Amino acid sequence: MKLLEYKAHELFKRFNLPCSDGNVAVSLDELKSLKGKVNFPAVIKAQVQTGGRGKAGGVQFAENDAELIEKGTNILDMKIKDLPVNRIFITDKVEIDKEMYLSFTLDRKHKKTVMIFSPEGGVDINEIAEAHPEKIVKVLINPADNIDDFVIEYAMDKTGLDRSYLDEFKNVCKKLYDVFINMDCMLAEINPLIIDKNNKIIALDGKIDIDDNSLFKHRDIRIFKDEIEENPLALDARNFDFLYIPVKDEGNISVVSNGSGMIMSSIDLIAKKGMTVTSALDLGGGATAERIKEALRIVASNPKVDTIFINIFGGITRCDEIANGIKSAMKDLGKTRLVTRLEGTNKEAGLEILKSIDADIQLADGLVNGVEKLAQEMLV
Amino acid sequence: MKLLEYKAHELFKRFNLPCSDGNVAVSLDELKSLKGKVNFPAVIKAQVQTGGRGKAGGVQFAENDAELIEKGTNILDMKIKDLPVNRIFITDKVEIDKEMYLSFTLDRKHKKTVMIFSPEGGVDINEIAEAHPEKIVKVLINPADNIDDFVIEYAMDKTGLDRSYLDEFKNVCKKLYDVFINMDCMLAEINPLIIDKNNKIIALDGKIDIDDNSLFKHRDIRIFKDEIEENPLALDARNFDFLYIPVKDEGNISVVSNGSGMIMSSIDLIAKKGMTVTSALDLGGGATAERIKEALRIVASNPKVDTIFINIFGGITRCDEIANGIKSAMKDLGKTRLVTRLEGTNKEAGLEILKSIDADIQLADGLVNGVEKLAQEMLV
Amino acid sequence: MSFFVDQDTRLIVQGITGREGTFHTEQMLEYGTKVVAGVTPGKGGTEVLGVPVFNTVLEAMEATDANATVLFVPPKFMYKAAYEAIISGVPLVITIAEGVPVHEMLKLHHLAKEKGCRLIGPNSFGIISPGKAKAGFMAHRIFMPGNVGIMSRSATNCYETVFLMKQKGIGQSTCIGVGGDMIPGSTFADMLPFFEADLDTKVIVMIGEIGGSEEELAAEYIKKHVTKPVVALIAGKNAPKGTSMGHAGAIVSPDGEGSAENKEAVLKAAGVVTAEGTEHLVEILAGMV
Amino acid sequence: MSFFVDQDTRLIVQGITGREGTFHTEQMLEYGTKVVAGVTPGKGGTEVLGVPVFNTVLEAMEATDANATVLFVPPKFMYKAAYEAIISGVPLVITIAEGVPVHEMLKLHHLAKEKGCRLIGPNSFGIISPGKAKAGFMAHRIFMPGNVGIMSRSATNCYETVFLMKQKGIGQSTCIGVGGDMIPGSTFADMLPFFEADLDTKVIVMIGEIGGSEEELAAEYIKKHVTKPVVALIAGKNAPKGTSMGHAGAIVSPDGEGSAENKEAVLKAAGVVTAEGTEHLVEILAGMV
Repeated sequence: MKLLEYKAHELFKRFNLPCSDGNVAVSLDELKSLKGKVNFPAVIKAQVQTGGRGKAGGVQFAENDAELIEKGTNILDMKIKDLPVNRIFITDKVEIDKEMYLSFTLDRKHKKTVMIFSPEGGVDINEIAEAHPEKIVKVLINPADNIDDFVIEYAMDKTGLDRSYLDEFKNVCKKLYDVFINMDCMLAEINPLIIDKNNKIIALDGKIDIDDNSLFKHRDIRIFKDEIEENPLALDARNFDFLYIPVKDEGNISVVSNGSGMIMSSIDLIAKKGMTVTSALDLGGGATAERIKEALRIVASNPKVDTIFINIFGGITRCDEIANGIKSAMKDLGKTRLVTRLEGTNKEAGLEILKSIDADIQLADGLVNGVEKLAQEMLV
Repeated sequence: MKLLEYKAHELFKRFNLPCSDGNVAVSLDELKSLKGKVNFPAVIKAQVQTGGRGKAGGVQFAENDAELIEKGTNILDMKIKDLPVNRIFITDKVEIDKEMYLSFTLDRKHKKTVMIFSPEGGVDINEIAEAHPEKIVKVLINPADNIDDFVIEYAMDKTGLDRSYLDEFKNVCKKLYDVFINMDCMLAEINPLIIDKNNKIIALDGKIDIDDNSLFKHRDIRIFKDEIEENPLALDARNFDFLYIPVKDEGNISVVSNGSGMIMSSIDLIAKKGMTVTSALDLGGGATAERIKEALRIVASNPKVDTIFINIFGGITRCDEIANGIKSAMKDLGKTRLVTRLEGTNKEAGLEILKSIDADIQLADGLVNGVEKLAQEMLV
Repeated sequence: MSFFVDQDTRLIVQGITGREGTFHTEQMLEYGTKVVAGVTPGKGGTEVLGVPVFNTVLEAMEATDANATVLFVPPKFMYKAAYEAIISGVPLVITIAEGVPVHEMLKLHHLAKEKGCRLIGPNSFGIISPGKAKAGFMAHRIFMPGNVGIMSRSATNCYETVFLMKQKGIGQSTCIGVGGDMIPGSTFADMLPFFEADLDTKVIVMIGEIGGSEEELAAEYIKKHVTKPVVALIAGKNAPKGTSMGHAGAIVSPDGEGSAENKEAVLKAAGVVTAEGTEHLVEILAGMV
Repeated sequence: MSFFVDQDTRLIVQGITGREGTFHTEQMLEYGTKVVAGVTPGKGGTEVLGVPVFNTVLEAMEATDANATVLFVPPKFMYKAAYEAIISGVPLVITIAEGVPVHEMLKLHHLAKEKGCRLIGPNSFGIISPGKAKAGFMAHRIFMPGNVGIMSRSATNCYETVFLMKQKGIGQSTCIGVGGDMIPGSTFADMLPFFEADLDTKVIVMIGEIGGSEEELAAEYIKKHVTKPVVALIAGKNAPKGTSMGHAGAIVSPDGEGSAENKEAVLKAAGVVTAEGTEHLVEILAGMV
């Protein structure tokens, strides 16, 4: 899960990374209560799960408490790319001498941690890579190891960062690496990592992406997950241990299946026939009739969905359970069309149940046949 | 370096191993000052670098302060195997239900740590191995790893130690492993590890042997090294960075050479000719005339030595320096006979110097020839 | 040591006393797999379905001379259990759990390689050599013996494939779930030398998907060292960038790394036949064996 | 990667700016060794004897394509320097220092094996291929080219041997100091396959000594895999039990483990000719080559 800036900042503080003080406000009352706590000039930044907030006016400066309240309220009232700004983050405006980039992330190919550093920063790392490839250094680190001094020195030597910053830079690297390892991060990034007018290295802004599968170890982070989840259907699905995947905005089909591979295969075949899937839902293993009903309800509640493709290859999952689930969901589904492919345990019993339902359910034999039926349905 | 019992006990306390309180005394005054600090009944144990103190009367029990002082003084006046008892260690007399054995040491063959456990203990591990081989379990541990719970459970299961002791036993294993790793031990042993009448596991007596080469990390231990060194010549040699090796008590020859391999080769050839080396001294690299002189003085100061075999294969060491050292040492050596073999840099100059000395110095060409000359000398 | 599971496999089930562990032990025994020991800390000395249970893998290994282990333990305990198996010297460790923390898998991946252990999974259905033995939870009734070797990141796509193969009378030598998580213990490229050497395998099927570089690394290996025909399927061609498709590993980076297009191009360049879907894949196979 | 040091060796000297490092760099350059880089943290950007100095091994490797490193660093810094070299991917790491803490060597021994690095020493004189190159501090003038491969725990016994060999006109293909400390990075048994495969080596000499099990493990390997004649010398036959003979590794356990008697018996059973001393060893060699 990607943390919002203020939450990343909180982690930086917790792991003693050098960064300026920050305050959060969600309302005018909270803004007012910050009086005396904020150092001016200050920066007010919208906290939203999307990029481009600067262009949208989501970053502003305040010279005093009055400006803070005026501009803060202003930002709290904004929407950025359709997302409401529920929270603002206020920090010191720092005098910047140099902007740099530092991150730790995974290298899937080598199955190692990779440290990425550039003495050029402040913009996206891909932009730096295009403009100054020679100013980016990447070093692989073995997952079980600490970050060694020589790795840090190598990064400095390669990019020409002055050795007078050795101790401060080592400190920042080690602390950010601590965040990366201890918080089970997919990405721990400081951008920009700045040198201020007093030659101090400071983490000005950061991105943290934490491995969802590790959240059982990080309960304090776990509770923020729902809060920042932008898709209510995904939230709804998670409560039933389903995985809801938004695919393409412009589609009208939803795929309900058991297993990630099967979902991808279904989407691929559907796309090949010129149709567009807008969402998919993975049931996981051993779905009961009751759970099938909930799954269908969730995907159908997206008004764009007019057709559901149910593709079940049952091993432990029994086809008659699936069919009963579909039956009991019918009254909630309205005009939504169903194309159903059942295979595996109790297939015949399942098909009998489906045939008994007084509704437009296309039954298919096999995945390819299912997609063909779906194409026919679309022509209707 | 092998620590005396009281010092091992101090480490056990430092690493929070469960053990009873202990007090040390070196004199009657110190014994008197322990009044009120000792729990009775108590055990008084002589602290000497040798085994068999029990048979020699070096372990006694005291029921009260008066007995403590009487028996303590008594032990402090003893000599055990010629070694004076300079220090006694006083601990609680514990009611023992069961005596066990636990140690960590090196397995040179596998280059790993080996944990050795037996629910039979109190005697030497080799005796246990002979009497109850099935009651000893050995497990290898990778040097870079922590000791895993499953290793400890395995040791319990294999030896049949009741699982009700799991938590306490884990605690003792982990703490002793901490001692082993953090103190750079060659051996960390608790024997006996006892279960007392209250079913508590307690470390009653321990042996700790610390890697001499690690002592730069353990300054507090380093200072005890000289104190327990029993051989004054070894101490004398160490001050000059020489290594003095006592070989056989009954010999009359001392070997002075540069390099451990060369010393062993010399002793082997000498023994093969039926002669006996009593000591050897390793000069190390780059000996100066002044240092050679000191080396000869040290080995000659053992009254048993009547002949010194000097075997130098010089690379960086120059033979003329060696010869000058021998020359200046002559007046200190009295009747000690010298057989000298020089080889390498400035050999000829060295031989010239030796020939100029008005004394009984046999010169040899090669190691085998040197040993032959030594044999001839012995016949004189 | 082959990674194949067959008559010579003497299997440990870690987590045998759990619901899943017991159920699948029964299934595996029924299929003919020699399950020789179970391990559950604290349950040592008991029995499950006649299989002796030990507290530690070390003791199970010593007592039974086992040579493989399958882990039916929840993802949050997977690291500890797999670590114990690797350190205890089990040469083949098969992990089932889905959703193991990535940092734990990174460590296990290298640990296994360093200790000479073959680690399969996580998020794997296991390994089956149809008609011989299985170690895992796969629905074994749809498999049948034959000479196609399959390795798959996805369980369901593999099931669909073998189901269709059976209809055409084509069987499998060995099927391996390399797993759908982001960091597999063993990769496609790690499996290839074994399939290449296996006398029972005539054709190799690789069921890959978007995300990561395993298919590209396999292509590199195939080009240099594989003489047997390889047929591949890449699922997820129409998945949106930056979104996981359920499998933690099935995610195309925002910059396009791990895309199906690239994988298919590289595979084709290595002489691999690529299929559009499972039915197409099986049609290709029908023309080959 | 052979562990031999020759014309193709591109050597890093770690600790090049120290007294010993500079002195022996000069000696090695004089002997024809390609010393391509030095490493001393904090001295990067300078030069020693025309050799560029870097702060890190990683940078030295990248800048010079080095393939070996020799460490002239004090024992207390050996662990850190060797660790850096291994992690940075240097395939051959030669360590000179005597008296490295045992626990540090235990870790390095396994780390090197796990990372596929050949670690030589500590307490080693290095490696020399007479007439070609040397990496270490050995007095190279006494060596001469020939077809005897020597591996030795002791520097002085090796010197004595090659000195006597020269008098008889017998030279060496490669001489390796495996080192006299208790835990060597590489053992006799590790070296044997290379000597067996080396076309320049006709006879293998093993100069061992009391303590440890390396000679026994070598005997096991020789019995199974070595076809070339092996001549061995075991020093320390008359050393007292439980006392180190100077080399930290040259110590017979109080229970007799590591004794010369046992080593000689096992070696003889493996078909190895054992010598009484260095002169005897060279006499045997004179009858062979």
